[in-house]
Amino acid sequence: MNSTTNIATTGLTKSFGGVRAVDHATVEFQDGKINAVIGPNGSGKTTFFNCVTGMIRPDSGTVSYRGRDVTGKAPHRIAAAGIGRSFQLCRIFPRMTVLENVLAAARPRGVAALLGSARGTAEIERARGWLRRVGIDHLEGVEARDLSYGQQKLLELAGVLMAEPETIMLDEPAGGVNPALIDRIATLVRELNAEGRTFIVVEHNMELVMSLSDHVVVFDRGRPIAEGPPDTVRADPAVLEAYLGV
Amino acid sequence: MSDQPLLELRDIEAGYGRAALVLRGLSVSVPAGTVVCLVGPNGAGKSTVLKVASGLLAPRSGAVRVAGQDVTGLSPQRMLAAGVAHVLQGHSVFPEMTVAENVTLGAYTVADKARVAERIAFVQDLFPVVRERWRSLAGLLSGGQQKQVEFARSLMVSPKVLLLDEPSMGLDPKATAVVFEQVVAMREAGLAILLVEQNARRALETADLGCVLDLGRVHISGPAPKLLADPQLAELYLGGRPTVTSENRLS
Amino acid sequence: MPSAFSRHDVSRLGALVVGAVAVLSFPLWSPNPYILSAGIVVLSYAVLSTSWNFVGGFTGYMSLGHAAWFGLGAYGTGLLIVRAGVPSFLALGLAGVIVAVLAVPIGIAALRVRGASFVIVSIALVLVLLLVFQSWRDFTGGSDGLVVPRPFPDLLRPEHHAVFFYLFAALLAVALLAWWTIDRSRFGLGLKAIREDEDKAQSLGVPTFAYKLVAFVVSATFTALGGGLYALWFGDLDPIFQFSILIGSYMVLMALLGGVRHLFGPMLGALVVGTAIEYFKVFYGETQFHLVATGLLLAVVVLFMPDGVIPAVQGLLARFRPQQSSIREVTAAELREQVKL
Amino acid sequence: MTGSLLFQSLLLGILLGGLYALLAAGLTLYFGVMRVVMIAHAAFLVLAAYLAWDVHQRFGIDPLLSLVVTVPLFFLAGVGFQRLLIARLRPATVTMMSVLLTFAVALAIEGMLGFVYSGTQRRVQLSYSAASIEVLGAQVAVVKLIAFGLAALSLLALYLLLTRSRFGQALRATIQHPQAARLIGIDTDKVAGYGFGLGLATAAVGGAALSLDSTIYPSLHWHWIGPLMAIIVVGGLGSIPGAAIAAMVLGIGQSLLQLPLGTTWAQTVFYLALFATLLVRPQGFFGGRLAQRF
Amino acid sequence: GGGGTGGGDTSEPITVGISLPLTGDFSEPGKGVQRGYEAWAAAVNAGGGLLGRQVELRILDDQSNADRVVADYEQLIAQDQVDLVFGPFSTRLVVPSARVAQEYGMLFVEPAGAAAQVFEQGFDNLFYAAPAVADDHYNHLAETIIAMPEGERPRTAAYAAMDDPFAQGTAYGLKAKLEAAGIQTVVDEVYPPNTTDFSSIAAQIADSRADIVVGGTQYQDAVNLIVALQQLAYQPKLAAFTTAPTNPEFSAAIGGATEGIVSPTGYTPEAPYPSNVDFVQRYTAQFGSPPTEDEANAYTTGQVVAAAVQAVGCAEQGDCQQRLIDWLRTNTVETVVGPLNWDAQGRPQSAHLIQQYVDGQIRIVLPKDTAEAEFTYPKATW
Ligand SMILES: Nc1ncnc2c1ncn2[C@@H]1O[C@H](COP(=O)(O)OP(=O)(O)OP(=O)(O)O)[C@@H](O)[C@H]1O
Ligand SMILES: Nc1ncnc2c1ncn2[C@@H]1O[C@H](COP(=O)(O)OP(=O)(O)OP(=O)(O)O)[C@@H](O)[C@H]1O
Ligand SMILES: [Mg+2]
Ligand SMILES: [Mg+2]
Repeated sequence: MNSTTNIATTGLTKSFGGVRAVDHATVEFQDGKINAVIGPNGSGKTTFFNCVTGMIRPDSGTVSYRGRDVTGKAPHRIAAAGIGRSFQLCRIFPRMTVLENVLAAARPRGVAALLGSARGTAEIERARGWLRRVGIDHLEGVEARDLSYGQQKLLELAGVLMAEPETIMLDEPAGGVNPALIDRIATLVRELNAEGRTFIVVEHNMELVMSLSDHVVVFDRGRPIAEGPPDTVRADPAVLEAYLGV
Repeated sequence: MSDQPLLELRDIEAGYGRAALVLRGLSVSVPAGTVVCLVGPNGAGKSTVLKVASGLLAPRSGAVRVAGQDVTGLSPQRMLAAGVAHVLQGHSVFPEMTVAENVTLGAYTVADKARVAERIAFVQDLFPVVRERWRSLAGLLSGGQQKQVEFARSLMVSPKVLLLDEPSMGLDPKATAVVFEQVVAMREAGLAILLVEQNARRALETADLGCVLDLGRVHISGPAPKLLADPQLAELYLGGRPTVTSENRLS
Repeated sequence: MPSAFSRHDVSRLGALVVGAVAVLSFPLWSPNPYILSAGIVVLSYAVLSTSWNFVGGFTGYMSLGHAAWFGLGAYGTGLLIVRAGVPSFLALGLAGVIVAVLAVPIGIAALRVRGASFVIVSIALVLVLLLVFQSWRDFTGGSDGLVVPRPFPDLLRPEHHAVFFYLFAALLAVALLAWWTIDRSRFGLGLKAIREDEDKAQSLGVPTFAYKLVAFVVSATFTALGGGLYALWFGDLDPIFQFSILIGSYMVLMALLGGVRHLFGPMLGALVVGTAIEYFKVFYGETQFHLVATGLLLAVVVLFMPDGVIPAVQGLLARFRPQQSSIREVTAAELREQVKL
Repeated sequence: MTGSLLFQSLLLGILLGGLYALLAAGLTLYFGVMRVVMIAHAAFLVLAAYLAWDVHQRFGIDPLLSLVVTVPLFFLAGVGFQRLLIARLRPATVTMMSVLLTFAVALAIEGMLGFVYSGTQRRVQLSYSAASIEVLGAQVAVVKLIAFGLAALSLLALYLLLTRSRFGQALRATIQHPQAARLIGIDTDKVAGYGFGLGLATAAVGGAALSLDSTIYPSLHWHWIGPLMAIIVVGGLGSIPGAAIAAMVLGIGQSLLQLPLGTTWAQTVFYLALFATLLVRPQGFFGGRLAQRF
Repeated sequence: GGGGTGGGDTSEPITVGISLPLTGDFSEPGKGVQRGYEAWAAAVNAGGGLLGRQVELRILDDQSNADRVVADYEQLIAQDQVDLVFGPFSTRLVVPSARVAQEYGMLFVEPAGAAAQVFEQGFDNLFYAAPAVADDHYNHLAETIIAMPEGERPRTAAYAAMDDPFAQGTAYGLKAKLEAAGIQTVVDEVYPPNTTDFSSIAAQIADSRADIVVGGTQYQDAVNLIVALQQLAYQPKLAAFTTAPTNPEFSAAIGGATEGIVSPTGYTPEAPYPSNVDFVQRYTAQFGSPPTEDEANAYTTGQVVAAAVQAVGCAEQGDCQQRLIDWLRTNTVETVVGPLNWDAQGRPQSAHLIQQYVDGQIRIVLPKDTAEAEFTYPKATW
């Protein structure tokens, strides 16, 4: 591949007590691609995400982002470096309104900006824009905790996007989201990708994965067991055996 | 199928706190041995329907009947006694208890020890992770694993009416398959199943009847295959292209 | 909701003017020095609870132990004057700086834990300081207490009160201004994000620990300045009274009562509670009932208006406005039309 | 300082630690099982001690016998407390708000005691108050021994009830996911109420033990709550064994440190331990088994 | 200071402002002082009042809290415009309240602030209405011990004092004198007020096998300490405690083992002073039991101020107060605790008596001339 490396891990390992959540994972994602990470439940996808985004510290191995080593850096540093992520067990700010939730994700540029107003009209417009694009702008004044589960997932997505990350890691964005909206999210992802953003998406919805991604990595028991373009991966007997189970 | 539905919701109006109504005169009924699938956009009120049916949320008006008897506004415990079981959406394991405790608690109301043991063995066979991680804290399992434990927990009792809120969410294809197999099996066993799924195609393929819910009302309802075939419906609620299955080609 | 914001601004401005006038004119119409001194006490409470609210309101970390900073500020000022012969108000400033410096390591330790643990730690902080200041006789004067010389020895007591009334008012104004600035700033929004979900905030790029620490230090410093000013005014320090959990909890009570999410919440709370305490004392003074009364008041607040009176009132008003629902008023079909991707 | 003095202090420390352990266990129960920080625990402890004293004063009944009344009484009070007050708090904010609520209750109790019994310090005067038995050259006061035994027993009982019994499970389930708990047929209100009652019952026992060999006065509870809080954090919030061990260690530590440092400085051992814990192991040394995942 | 309420006119009562700890840590002695003041007011009014005007007490509760005590005197002087003020209880509260009084230029006679630093604050309006300051309470005992022949004279002493200016002052006053005489200090413990667990302190005292044990105590701490010492089977040759032994409940509280326990007192109901005889019978009639030291000191306070008022012939705020102060500086007042006069800082110039439990009765044993019984040493076992 001639495109540059986005996130790359070498020998990434994390175990909890007895469980090897991630086991010497050496993976490389390319810039400007839509990458999918699939694998059975408990195969270490989320843990992999957590290690990459600094939520938890890997036992061994390295994580690099665009050539810079970011292993074990604090989450906010990694976020500042340009990686945004959503959580599988949807995390939002329950007692803020939908709009504030998105505003809170806007990253101030420089210390000076810190004391500037958080409610600049420009910022509000951007926030509304994202809400519109994920289709919950009609809820902007509602307290986030009153949203339905799927609405909360969409809200989280909007927040991640508000931070304008270069690289976007989504953990099961389609889980619990209405199919019609899934299509819309897919379109959204494609557009943002076209704008040059890189995606790394964990998803169990095969239809989505196959239609969306350029590159698929398959995890099993914490190890990447196969990777490549969707079709080849889908055909891979190991994958059929470990994951799709047909 | 008996003429009298096992679970029946009549003209339900319900909402949270002082906020506006979520369900606005909604009616659904689930005969024994049938799977009724609720689909609809996020925030349509699907989960709310189930909460009303299981007593978590008392309706402002309307009636809930189980096997003909009126159980409107009863507490969840009473509902369970009446034979209604509910698997919540999202994550509802007891995070700081072991998988073992979680699963056994599923049979909290079951006195008969032998039966409990037998069910445990059964769910452990269904979901390997339940056996493998028997002693670890449920909260530490992966998202999908937790969902599997939850489903396993719900299998510990044998209710008359089962309310499933997106049981396949976050499950890998294998586990999803197992879940739907169980749904089918339970239908065969004569349970009335009210299934909420965003994985709508898969669900409708399993279900007998489908209801499309929006703005707290049932918009369209009918035999699942018909709904699957309806192109406009597919575009609005099911996403992607309508699937053409053997059944609805005939019709 | 831009309309809401502007409505806020207007009401705030109004409250500001009225409040300022009411406060500043108080010494003129207060019938006698005693009432005036009572006014000073209330004002000092307002300073304390507003300072507390830098941590409690923004980050949601409940410190029951803010009396620690109050005491440190008071003793810091007193000791600088008595032991080092520093001029009164310079000592006050220095004490503020010293406490700010102290607050950093303590904050680093205390802010490592959240929720309940933090509350407990904050309580422990007061208790340990109480023990230290009681035992370390040769330096702090132990439980013989410390007598802080008056900054204006030649002022008569009533004039002395008036001066300090305005000093406290000034400090309060500064604290309020600082709170307001943070509240509307990105920094403030970051802090609130921490209050809601710390991990999530961090994953969005908020340097949570740094943010918390800054808020913590600012809060401690303002509290300390309040304490120092109190020391200069009151003159007699005693560990038991400076490092008492009761004072710390009064700060919390006042802030909660008024509403921790509101600029003037704590001040309002201080007004109510401060007066209430005086009142209870006058009426139940002979018995311990003033404690019961305070307890009941706190309980009522927590149970029936956990967000404070201001939101409670706003909530009431909201009842009369058309209620907005959280569900779409259009079907997916229409929505599909509206939204152009 | 002689060896015999060391040994004497060690014994005293152990006896003291036992009482700390029981009370800390109570606090742990509230927190570990229902996320409530019960500031009023010590206040109830003092209340129980006062009742014991009062009963002894009026009818000359031994404080130990008063348990027969106070324990069930406190259990009921606990149920009421949970159902009427704690249950009203928003689940999301229960930890924070419970701190304030229970603090309020503590104040109210202190005030009531002061009102009814005045601020005077009280002490139960028993025939065997001054009695002591000799153990390897050291003197062990009978009253302290009884208090210790009482504490140890109830601590064990509590532990077994929570870990072994079906009730214990239901209790934990209830707090961890109320909705799910109700859906599997647990009467969450009842269970949570009983849990709280249990906690207060330990306070009743502790109170009787306390009244045997200590002076009581309305504001005494402040004297206890600090160390207890420190203990449960050091032990690891929510872990009963942790609380018990920490209580023992710190109790002994305090008693021994009194020799070189004197009473006042010795009390700081609790808080130093607390801050050390924060720096070394914020989740506490023994418990802290909270499932933390992203 | 305020303008005063038309001094001379005899119709209006003279109001006396007082703040006392009726609740909180010091509520017990606080109530005692209150009884003393009331007894005084009753006596004065029965005798036709002061300057022909009735006396009226205005008593506030300061909850044993310094902030409150200041607010109280502020209220009494500035708002209620009382004519005179009497002091509160406990050194802790005396200092702040004395300052308020001073800044309003009021005379401040107080029944409780005995500790050294009270007199080091440069107050020119303060007088302590008792025979001696804390440090001198044990003077007679010290002399007696030091005078003992080498053989029976104690060699080692253990001291335990509450961290309270007064209580500690008494014990350390004695300590200083004994150490000077070469009696070795083997234990010296200071414990915070409200300490309830004395087992560790007791353990150290018992372990030291000190000949004599001295407690700078209030009430309950003494009881606890003694019980703890009993539990450890420690038997000193002499046991001296401040305040507690004079308390009627003391004997019962320590299981009757009082024999030989020593305590200083500034007052004894048996004292022959004329006003005392009258006081004791009036008080006993009013309250059913003879007065103790707290009541007596309060009564004394009243007597002192009354004397000044009678002599100067005024009782109101303003410059009258300075005249009262000046008079007291230069005169001696006959009180229930004997004749009192003061130095420039307000220190009384007399000494305390030493009491001891003899055959279950607490008796004056020192000094010899006023003794009601023989001073016994070593004491019987407890
Ligand atoms: N904090 C933790 N403590 C203990 N075990 C953990 C922890 N986090 C993850 N695990 C274990 O690590 C393994 C991988 O978990 P992970 O969440 O990464 O799986 P996943 O691929 O995201 O699964 P899913 O598709 O269900 O989300 C699981 O077996 C899980 O039990
Ligand atoms: N606890 C609550 N308080 C207030 N409003 C709520 C609450 N829960 C849900 N709602 C509102 O009720 C509506 C229906 O919620 P519900 O959870 O039933 O939707 P749903 O159909 O289950 O959506 P999803 O498919 O995303 O789960 C939503 O608009 C939501 O905003
Ligand atoms: Mg995952
Ligand atoms: Mg739902």
